[in-house]
Amino acid sequence: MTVTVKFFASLREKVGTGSVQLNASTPLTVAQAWSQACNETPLPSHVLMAVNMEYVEPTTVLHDGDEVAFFPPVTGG
Amino acid sequence: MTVTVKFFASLREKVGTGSVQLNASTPLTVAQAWSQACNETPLPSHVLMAVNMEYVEPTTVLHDGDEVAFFPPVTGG
Amino acid sequence: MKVVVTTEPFNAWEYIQDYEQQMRSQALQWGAVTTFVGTMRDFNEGDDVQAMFLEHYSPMTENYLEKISQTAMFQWEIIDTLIVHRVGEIVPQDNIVLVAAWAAHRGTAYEASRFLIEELKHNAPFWKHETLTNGEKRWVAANTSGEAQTKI
Amino acid sequence: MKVVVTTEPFNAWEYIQDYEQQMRSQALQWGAVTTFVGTMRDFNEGDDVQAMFLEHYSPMTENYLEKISQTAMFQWEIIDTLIVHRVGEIVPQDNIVLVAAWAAHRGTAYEASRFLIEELKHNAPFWKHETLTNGEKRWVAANTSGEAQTKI
Repeated sequence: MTVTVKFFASLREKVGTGSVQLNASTPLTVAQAWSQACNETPLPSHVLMAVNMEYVEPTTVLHDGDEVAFFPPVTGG
Repeated sequence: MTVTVKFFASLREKVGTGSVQLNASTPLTVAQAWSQACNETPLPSHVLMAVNMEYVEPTTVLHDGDEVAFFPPVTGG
Repeated sequence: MKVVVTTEPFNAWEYIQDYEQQMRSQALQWGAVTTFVGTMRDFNEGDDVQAMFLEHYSPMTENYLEKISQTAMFQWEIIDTLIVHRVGEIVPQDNIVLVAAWAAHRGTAYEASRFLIEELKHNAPFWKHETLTNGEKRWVAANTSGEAQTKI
Repeated sequence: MKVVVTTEPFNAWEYIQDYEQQMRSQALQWGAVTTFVGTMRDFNEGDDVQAMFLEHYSPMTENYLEKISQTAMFQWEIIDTLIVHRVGEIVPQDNIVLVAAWAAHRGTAYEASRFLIEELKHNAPFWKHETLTNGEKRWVAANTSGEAQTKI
């Protein structure tokens, strides 16, 4: 399966890219997608995450074609 | 002493006048001013009152030249 | 700080905009403004209302609105307040009241503007007298929740 | 119900006025509207701020704002809601956000509009990136009270 991983704001700067494609032979959770995209580091506790633009938990399982996004706490308004 | 007594809204209609002058030889309280202006009836509990345009209690003592006002619960806004 | 009691119809949004122009020198200090606008509806207590007369006790009304504005300025860290209230003959869709509070933070702006409208509704000497479409006239009576109800 | 995320500066009061014109057919139903406007200040955490870039995650942002608008419509008896949020390059005094809730009663209008701004501030995917007058650039960090604070 293939998923798109996106990073926003300060997280995009730290990771060094706004978007990567991940390929996996077995289903990935959101937390596993983070680790695979970020050099096997664990998912930090303050990071927010969404799949197909809905908030999810780290244990959510990804499907082929999903867009998973990671971003810092929001500061709009 | 002389005081001006004013009535507003539904109270003005019930009393039948918007304003009366009261003359008294001894100091009056607000409640006494009501009774003297309103045919010796007691002051109803829901009526609001002000002296010189500040809210007061029925026991407030009036002074010569004061303007005392009686009115129903307010409905602005 | 500004309090206006007027017999003239007013456009709430233009009023706020004009007031902000006047306070432009302070503009960079504020970050948040909460406003409330109350408009006359064409029904009340299940009856069609054609018009309303808003009586008030001048200048006690103006004094009272200035007093609560000052209280708000002391009680919260707010930058400015604006209260506009209509009196006299009013028809449905007309604005009755506008309240605004400018502050550095949204919580303060919300609390101060809510305080102003609640104090106004519960204590400012205004009285509504409705004319129904069927010709009947009646005083609107207050209830404890602060929402106007009609006493026939 | 309307949600707008825009790179263009907007006049909050004209926006509300225009929106009310569009909903004029419903006009006689409402009696109360509470609005909140958040404006960019020229200081933050004791530093002079020259400009800001507001990043967002489109269309998750728009989806989220529509979702909370619908939640508000279900949760309270409100007639309509409006949310406008600026993104991209912003300078001090520009409006950042406008939230409005129309209802039959003031309590409902206050609660619904407060719900919208709190949900927006805590969960809508926007991020502020400041440029200070001294040239330094930094991300603004959220704090638990919901008031934006700066992480250097």
